[in-house]
Parts: sequence; structure tokens; C-alpha cells
Amino acid sequence: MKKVQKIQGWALFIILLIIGLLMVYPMIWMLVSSVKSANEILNQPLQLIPRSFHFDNFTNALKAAPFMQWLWNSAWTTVVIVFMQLFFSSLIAYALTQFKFMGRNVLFAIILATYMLPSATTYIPSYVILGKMHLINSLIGLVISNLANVFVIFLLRQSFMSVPKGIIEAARSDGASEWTILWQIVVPMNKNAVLNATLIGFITNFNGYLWPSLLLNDTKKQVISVGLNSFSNTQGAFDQTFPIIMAGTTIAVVPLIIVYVILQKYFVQSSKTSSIKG
Amino acid sequence: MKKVQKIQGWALFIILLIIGLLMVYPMIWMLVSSVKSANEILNQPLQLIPRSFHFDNFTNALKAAPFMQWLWNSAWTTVVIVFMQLFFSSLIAYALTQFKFMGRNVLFAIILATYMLPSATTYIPSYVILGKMHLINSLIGLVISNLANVFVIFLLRQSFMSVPKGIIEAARSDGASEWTILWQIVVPMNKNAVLNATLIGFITNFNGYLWPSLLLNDTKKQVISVGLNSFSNTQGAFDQTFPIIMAGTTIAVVPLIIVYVILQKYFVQSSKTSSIKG
Amino acid sequence: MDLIELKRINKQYENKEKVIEDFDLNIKKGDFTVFLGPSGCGKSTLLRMIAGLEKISAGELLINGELQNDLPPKERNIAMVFQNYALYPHMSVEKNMGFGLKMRGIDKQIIKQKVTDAAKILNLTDYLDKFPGNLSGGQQQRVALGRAIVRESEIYLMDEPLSNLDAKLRAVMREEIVTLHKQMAATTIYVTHDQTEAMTMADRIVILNHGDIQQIGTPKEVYQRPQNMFVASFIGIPPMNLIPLKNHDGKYYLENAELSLKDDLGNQPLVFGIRPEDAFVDNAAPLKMKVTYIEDMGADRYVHGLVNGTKFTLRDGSNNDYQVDQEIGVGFTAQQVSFFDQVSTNRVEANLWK
Amino acid sequence: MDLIELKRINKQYENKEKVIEDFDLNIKKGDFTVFLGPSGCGKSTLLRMIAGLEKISAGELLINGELQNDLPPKERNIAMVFQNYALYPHMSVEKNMGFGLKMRGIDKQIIKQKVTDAAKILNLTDYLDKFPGNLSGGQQQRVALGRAIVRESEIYLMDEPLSNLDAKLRAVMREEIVTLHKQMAATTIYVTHDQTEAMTMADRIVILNHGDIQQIGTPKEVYQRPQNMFVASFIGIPPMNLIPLKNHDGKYYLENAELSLKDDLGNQPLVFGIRPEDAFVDNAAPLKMKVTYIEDMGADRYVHGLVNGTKFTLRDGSNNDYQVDQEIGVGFTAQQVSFFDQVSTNRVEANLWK
Repeated sequence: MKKVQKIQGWALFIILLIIGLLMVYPMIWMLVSSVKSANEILNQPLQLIPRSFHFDNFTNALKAAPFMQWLWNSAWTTVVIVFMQLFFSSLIAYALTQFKFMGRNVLFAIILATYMLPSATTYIPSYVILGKMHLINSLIGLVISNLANVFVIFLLRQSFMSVPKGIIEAARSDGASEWTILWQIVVPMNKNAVLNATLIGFITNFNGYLWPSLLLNDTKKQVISVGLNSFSNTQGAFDQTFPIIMAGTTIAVVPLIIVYVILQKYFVQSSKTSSIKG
Repeated sequence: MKKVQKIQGWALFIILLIIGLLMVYPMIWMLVSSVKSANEILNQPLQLIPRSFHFDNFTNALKAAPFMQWLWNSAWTTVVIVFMQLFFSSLIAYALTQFKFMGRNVLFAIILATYMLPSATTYIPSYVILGKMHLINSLIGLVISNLANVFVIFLLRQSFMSVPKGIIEAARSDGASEWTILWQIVVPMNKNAVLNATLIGFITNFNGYLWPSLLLNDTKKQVISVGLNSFSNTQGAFDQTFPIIMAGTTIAVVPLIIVYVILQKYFVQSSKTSSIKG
Repeated sequence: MDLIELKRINKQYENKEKVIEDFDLNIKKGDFTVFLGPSGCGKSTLLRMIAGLEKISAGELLINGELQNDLPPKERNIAMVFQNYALYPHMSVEKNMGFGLKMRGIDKQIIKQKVTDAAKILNLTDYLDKFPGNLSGGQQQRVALGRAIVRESEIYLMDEPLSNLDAKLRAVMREEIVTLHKQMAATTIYVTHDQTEAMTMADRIVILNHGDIQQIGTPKEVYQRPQNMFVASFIGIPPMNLIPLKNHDGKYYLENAELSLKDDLGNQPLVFGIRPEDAFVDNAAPLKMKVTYIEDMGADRYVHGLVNGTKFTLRDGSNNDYQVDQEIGVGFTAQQVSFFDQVSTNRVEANLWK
Repeated sequence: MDLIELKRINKQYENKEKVIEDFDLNIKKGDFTVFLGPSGCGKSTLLRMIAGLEKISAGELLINGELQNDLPPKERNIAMVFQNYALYPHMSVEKNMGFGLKMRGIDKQIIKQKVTDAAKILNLTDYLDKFPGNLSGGQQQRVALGRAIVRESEIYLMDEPLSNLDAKLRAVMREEIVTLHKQMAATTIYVTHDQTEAMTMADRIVILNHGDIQQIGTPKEVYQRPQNMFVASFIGIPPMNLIPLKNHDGKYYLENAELSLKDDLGNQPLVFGIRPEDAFVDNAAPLKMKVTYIEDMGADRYVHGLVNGTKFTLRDGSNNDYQVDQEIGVGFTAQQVSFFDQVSTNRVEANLWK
């Protein structure tokens, strides 16, 4: 019997590993393509091991466009946006969950409504407003137009609701102000949700394309997602420059890999802990 | 003292209402613009009350492009995709939280990694694969390429982790199969997370633009987000057709409003309940 | 002037019935007062109004003669121990205990000293670096106590602090809290539904039901002279046996035996009450009970049965065997009998002759 | 052949120490067996292995002589009551109770009938449409019991089912469970750390510590003749008083008083044990205790103190007043004394002369 179960364990492991590999396949494909020759990509697109390694794709890519500038633009705007979104969203989520006031449900209904709108519908009014503030074609404008994020508010509110009332009251009778309770009690207790929001915010903003492509025109002011796309479109014959595009994409993904390495441990860990506690 | 508190309550209400209105402003702007004349939009873009109502913008929009076909394409693909994503994600989230098997953390780490990738990196391999399946320029292809969604897996896993072990065990000793436990116990108990995922999935897919714009070419096969955009781009002089575009956008938003009305009650309700329970 | 004065306190939640109506109570400095009552009797609500966590709908709360109604919790010199400990899960034991002092801007060195001292008293010295999630229930309870005592407040409020502990630990913690109370001589209000806690810890018990005071008294008074049938049956495990008396021609009968009262009560309808430990098996007695269930606790044995359909329990010190359905005679100690009015359920002062 | 046989059962979690080692136990059909022990003693793990919720690392579990080790829970004819009720929060009481039958494909009409019957027994008829979240703790507990009894299994397993209820409700539910057990005559294994539950409900108590059986016996045996010092101090609230004896020239001394034993034990080092209710105040007695704390429970009063530095408790039936730090003499009933070996801590059969 024991042997049968061990074999079943292995089988499950292998099946799930295959699913996992299928999921991660596009990333591997991109990495592999970035060191292949153009001919090899076109002729054998699904072949995983390159016949020869063309690391010069990377140097060519870096020579062909200001990838480093774009990366920097994306990185700092994303970090600032994520930070500000977490800050404002925490404030609103705290008010929505810990205070009782007239119109609380109305406010939440409005937030929910806003969340459902295609973000495209906000582009025109946002563009008009930023224009009046002379912030078109400016990374500051990109940051300002992303200060609030209804999804982050939504996520934090759902999580803040689970903080036991007793802990808030204990802190109040310990003499803590609402400000202190938010930042020293509620936010640390919802570390999980805050990390989720950080991850989601980072990904959404770093990978964001449409809005920055409308807002930013100068090549130097491009963010990496837009820059990479315009680079691909301006490289002429697609079939010949494909490896260079893949190399550029790989460069663009580096910050995501860094964030992944930092956060990955935490998310996987939290799964371990919970499985022990049961 | 009582009076002061009442005034404070009103002040908070008004401040938060203003924030709410600022958030919902783009939607109102769009609705208002859809019944304005082109001149009025261009000359007084921030004026909320139209001088005259031009409902013919809507009939003109419907005459100018197959909005109803596009809406239908978006609606059914979105419903099918959301349903399938919930189905598959529930299965994976259940395995990740309720089974102990080798490589569980590896699998989750891979899912997390996939989630972080800009979806743009998956476009090319997905396109290649769909091409081999002869599903380019097909709504079926759009559905199939969206069957799994790592974000939904992520969301459901985090929520499924909180189901007390005792309840799963009670169900097992009551004679329920794992399949039954998943659909009759775990999913209903995580109604909240499932509704969150439904909402997010609906919004993401209904509003999705880039991937369908790459995959679908025929005008008849367009989804509403892409159709609307190409309609805007092909209407010639932007300043004259702007009201028609806004009318089209308003039409595109109708299904979102329907979903909002259905789900809104639930989300706001859940906030009420939790505030009583404390 | 008493330390805490509650004057015609009312509590009403929005659009709901009043939970507390015109509640009056004074609490003396240094007293250990226990609010005892079933769940929903308003005892926690009262405590939370004193702490400032719940608004007072009407009436006045005075501490040291000063009106507190509109003071926020942090401006009242009160430390509270919460039912579910309410420890901050992301802070070490040391940080949990020092948080209240830190919020009051106390110097770090002094906080450390006070926390170390409190930890020593509560046997928590080895756990100062641990997090609440890694502690047992009893240790978490000690941290919650420690968090309150480092504050050195004038008033301590405790909301069912032992309700999540097992019987052994509860017994230990009861003694610890009483000892702490004596050391610190601080005024304490302790809310519980557990009458053992009330009996063993209180200087004064306030028994509540539906927001009304049923009786105020020392544990002994409350146990021996319950002021109404609610108190009689709420205090004591098993509770006092209550049997309505029959009344013929101005004479009272307990089932078929006449009871001769010293006092003339006219024809007031009475209920007879006797505690299980004041009743015993006496087969010569005219009162008969049909045995339904024997409960042997080791140290004591309770014989449960029915007296003409009414549940009756006695504590039996003998080693005799009883069978279910057996009929036994029940005697009782005449001095320990209580009487209540059948209608008002209030205590009636009356004594038996024998 | 006994209904349940555990043969050299072992439990070891991955890369950890063994929780249970070579555990042997037989349980007879119809018995109410209680596994009693402190938390972490392995009692729940044993129950969960019997239920099939936990793998058996080594050894054999037989039910009706058939090996169960690799059967999933649903293929064992066992109904379990979980500690935190484990009710399905999204199902009505009726659906909760009927779920196990529905999973077994029973006809809807029959399920309805059985659930209605069980609800009648448990006073849940008015709550069938309610959801668990709207019920009190006691009602939730009844639903959990109801869910088990509708299954009409051969074996009932209960994992600390009353631990979340208050003292009054626990007393009521104890009686209900015993009554139910008698009605259904089903074999029941009940896990608890509460010795009152064990004493009042069990046909046979299995006392566990660190995965090992300390003693198996009826409540009376376990209370009156504990087989070692662990059992002596685990059973009884307050626990048995234990004082090491001194030994000079083959004679035993309890402090400064000689004890004359009937039996010749050589120089075996002994511990003297007496339960609080078998000790009393007798100022003429040579054994002296310094009073530290009086605990008046209403029906009983416990006097806690120190005998030459060792904690000692006696139950006092008198109405005398004692002061803290007062020295009183302690007498005891000679027949009720227990002796233990100081080293092995096991019971030593010995009797006092007087």
C-alpha cells in the first residue's frame, strides 16, 4: 500500500510540474530566443536549446535604444506610484472599515463603480486635467495620474475588515491615536494584503502600456514597456531583428525578476506556515 | 459636545463625498459628453450640464459601426472565460491548499513567477500556438488563450487557506469526496473571494484590449474595446466625431453597469454585516 | 465620594431596544467588583461604557467626581484586559506590554524596567522576545494582564479574561489575579458569566440580568441569601433546588408534608429553595425523589432526580449505591432553606420551626 | 473479540519525534471510553488516527477484526464530533445535519425524517432553518452532536466537544451526551482534558501523558487509587496533596510525625498523598500548615497553605475564620491515604495502622 501511495505522490508531482512548466514556458521561450539567431527562431520556434548562443543580441539591443534610461523611468515611477497608492489606499480603507459615518456605503459603492470602468474611459478627462496642469509628456504627470488606485483600496478594505475589533479597542485604550493604530497596528497586521497590493501594484504599473504611451512622447521620457514596443515597431524587418527584440524584452523583465526574488520567499513561506497550523 | 460630533460627522461625510465624486467624475464626464454637441465638448470640456441634449449621437453611433455585434462578442467570451477561469483556478487552488505533495511550493513559486510577467511576453508564443491550432482571428481562440489566470489562482489560494482544517475533515468523515468538498463546501465558504474574482475577471476581460486587438482582425469578430478604438481612429476629424465616440463608449459600458448593479449590493452588504459583527 | 459613580446610565443602540436603562451603581476605591450575569445581560456593555469604548446614551459616569461621558478612552486613567486577550500579533511580548507606556511618551529605559518587573511577577521573563502566536493560552492571558498592570492605572477593567482557559489554568489564574489585586490595591471591575470566578475573587458581586441589577452583595450573601429566584438558580453548580409550595387553609405543604413556618405570611404563594449540599438522603423523610442520574465527581457525588416531576439534586456524602428510578427520601437542613414569592420571584424572609 | 483494537500503534510526523509509540488498547462494544490528558499528550492524535484523518505511521488498527489502516474516513463506519463544532457555515442546521446522509446517497424523505427525529431529541426543532452563525455556542454544539447521531454509526468519536461552552452549559451537555449514549448504546470514544467530564461520563478512563497510558480504569478507580503521581495530581480539582516522606532508621516521618505503616517497605523513598476533601483542620494534629489563601466557592471552602514550603490544600466544612499566615493543624482520614515511590512516581500499596 505504502508503495502505491508513494507512486501516486510522484505522479501528482509530475503532472503539476508539467502544468507549471507550461505556465512558465513563455518566459523560458523569451529567454531562449534572446540568445538564438534570427534564423533559428523562425525555423524552429519551439526548440528550447539554442544551437549557438548569441549574447551579442544584448549588446546590440543596448546600442540600438536607451533601454537603461527607460528602465530607470519605469523603476522610479513605479516605486513612487506603488508607495503613494499604498499610503492613500490605507487611509481610505481604514476610514471605510473602522469609522462609522454617514454615506460610508455610498462612498464604497462609488469606489466599486469606479473600479469597474475601463481605465480607457478615464484617459480623456485625465489628459485634459493634466494638460491644464502642464504635465503632459512628463513622468511627474504619470505619477500624479496614478496616485489613487481603487483596486488597492478594494483589496485593503476587504483585508482590514478582518482585524478583530478588540485589538483596535485595546490600542485605543492603550492611548494610541487613530493614525498610530493605522500604521503601527492595522497595516502590520495586514502585512499579507499589503504585500499582495505591493506585488499587484508593481506589476500593473511596471507593465502598464496604454496610458503611458498616450501621455509620454519623447523617446527619453519613455517607460520600458512603451519604449520596448516602439523599438520593436521601428526595427524594420521583423524576422531579422527578432532576437534583438527578445533581448530587449529580457532586459525589461530584469526588475520584475528582482522583485520576484525578494517577494517570492515571503509568499511561498506563508503557504508553508499555514499548512502546519492547519 | 454632541453637536460638535454631529458637525464632525457631516464634515467627514462631505469630504469623502467629494473624493467619491472626483473618482466617479470621468464616468459622469463620458455620459455627459455623449449627449453634448461636438462644439460644446471642445469649448467647455469641464462643463457638466449640457446646453442641449443630442440623443441622436447614439443612433448615429449605432449606424456607424456594429456596436451590438461587438458587445455580444465581448459579453459571451467574457462570461465563458470568467466561468472557465473560476473553474480551473478553484481546482488548482484546492490542490495547493488542501493536498500535501512534493513540489507544492515549487508549483506555487512558478505560478507567482508567471503572474509577474508582463502579459505582452506571452503574446508571441500564444500567437504561435494558436496559429498551429488554426484559431487566429477566432473568438474561440480568444477564449482558449484565457482559460487559466494566475491572478485568480493566486486570489483563491490565499482565500482557501483560511478554511479551517476541521471543516474539511468533518466533510471527509461525512463521506464527501474531494470533488464534493471543493464545490459544496470550500467554494461556497469562500463566496467572497469567488465574487471578488468574478468581478475582477469580468472587468479585466471585458475591458481587455491589447491581446484581442492582436488576435482578431475581422470587423465582425471584434470585441467592443477594440472595435470602439478602431471606430474612434477611423472616424476622421476627431473634433467633429467626438460625441459619437462618447456615445459608443457609453454603449460599451452598459454591460459593466449591469454587472455593477448585480454585484454592488453584495459587496456593500458584506461591509454592513462585518461592521455589526465587529 | 466613591471612585466610580454610574448615575442613571442608559444604553440604546440605533433603532433598537434599550440594553441598559437607568442603571445606578457606586464603586469604592480599591474594591474588587464582579459583574456577573448570563450572556446578553449588559455586563460587558457597562464595562465598555466605563472604558469609553461604547458611548453612553444617557446618564452620567463620574470618576473621582469628574464627568467622563465624552472623554476618549486614552484620556481615562483606565487599563483594560480583553476577553480574547486582544494582543498585537505582530509585536513581541515585550512590545505588547510596553505599547501603552510608549503611547504615553514614557522614556524607553523606564518602559523596559517596568515591563521587566511585570514580567517577573507574571513568570513571563523567558517569553519577552516571543510573539503571541507562539504562546499557550495561559501565557497569552498573562501577557494581557501584564499589558494592563504596567500601566499602573487607577482602575482595571477585565472582560471575561479567563473564559478561554481550561479549568486547571482558570483556578491558577484566579489566585494570581486576586494576589495581584491585593498587591496593587487598584480598583478592579471584573466581568464574567462564571460564578466560580465571581465567588472566589469578588469583594462585591453585582448580579445582572436584562440590564438590571438583581442583587449586590459579598459572595457569601449572594450564595446564602439570594434576593430572588434568578439569583438562586444562577449561583451554584448545580443550582438551588426550587419547588413551589402548596397552600391549603393557611398552611404550606412541600408535596405532602406540612411545613411549619415561624412567620405568618397569610396566603402568599411561596417557592421553597434548598441548595444540593444542604439536602441529603433520609429515607424516613416524607419528601420523595425518583433518581434519574448519578454524577460522581470524585470528591463529591450528586444524585439527580425528580420530586413529583420537578428536577431536584442533592449532594450525597455516603457510599450507598442508588439505582435509576429508585425512590429515595430527601431530608434538608432547616436553617438553610430559602423562600421566594411565586409571583414576584423575590425572596421572602421566613424561617422554619424545626 | 473487542470492537476496536489498537495494536502497537505509532505516530511520527515527518522528521519529528514520535508522538505515540507502541500504543496498545482494546475497546469493547458499547463502552463509553474517555481519553484524558493534558494538551499535547497525543489523545487527539489517537482519535484522529481511529477516524482515518491522520495516517498511522506503524501498527494496526482493527475494527470488528478488520484492518482499517488504509481505509479513507468515509469508508469507516464512524461519526465524529469536532472540537470547534466544524459546522458548515453556509448550510442551514437541517442541511448540516443531513449532509453525511446525503453523501451516502440516502433518500431525501428518509434524511428529512431522521434529521427531524434527531432535532426533536436535541431540542433543535425550531432552529432547523437557521444558519450556524446565528446560533449560540450550546446550540451549535447540539447541531454538531445531531450531525453525528443521524449517521447511526457503530462508533462515535468526540474531540473535546464541550471545551468551548461555559460551565453551566457543560454540565447540561454532559448529562445529554450520557443520556444519548445510553439510548443509542453506541461505542463512544471521548477525548478531553477536563477531568470533570471524564469522571462524570466515562465507563472507562484512559489517562495519557506524552503518548503513554498512565492508567486505565473506572472513574472511581482512577480517582481513589491513582497508579502514579501524574494521575494523582492530574485528577481532582484541587489536585491530590503530595508530600515527600522522610525516612530515618526504617521509619517514615510526615514532617515531624511518625507514620506507622502496616507493610514493611524497607527503605523505599515514599511520597505521601491525600486528597483535599480527605484532609481537615485539627489543631491537635502534629502536621502544621501555614494558611496562604482561602477560596470560598459557596458550597465548599478550600483552605490553601504551605506545609514546610510544600503547597497543601484542604476542604473545610466548618464556618471557622482563618487568617492568612495563621498556623493550623491538619488531620486526615487514614483509609484515604495514597503512597508513591519517590523515584519511579508509581503507586506503592501500603496502609497506615491507625
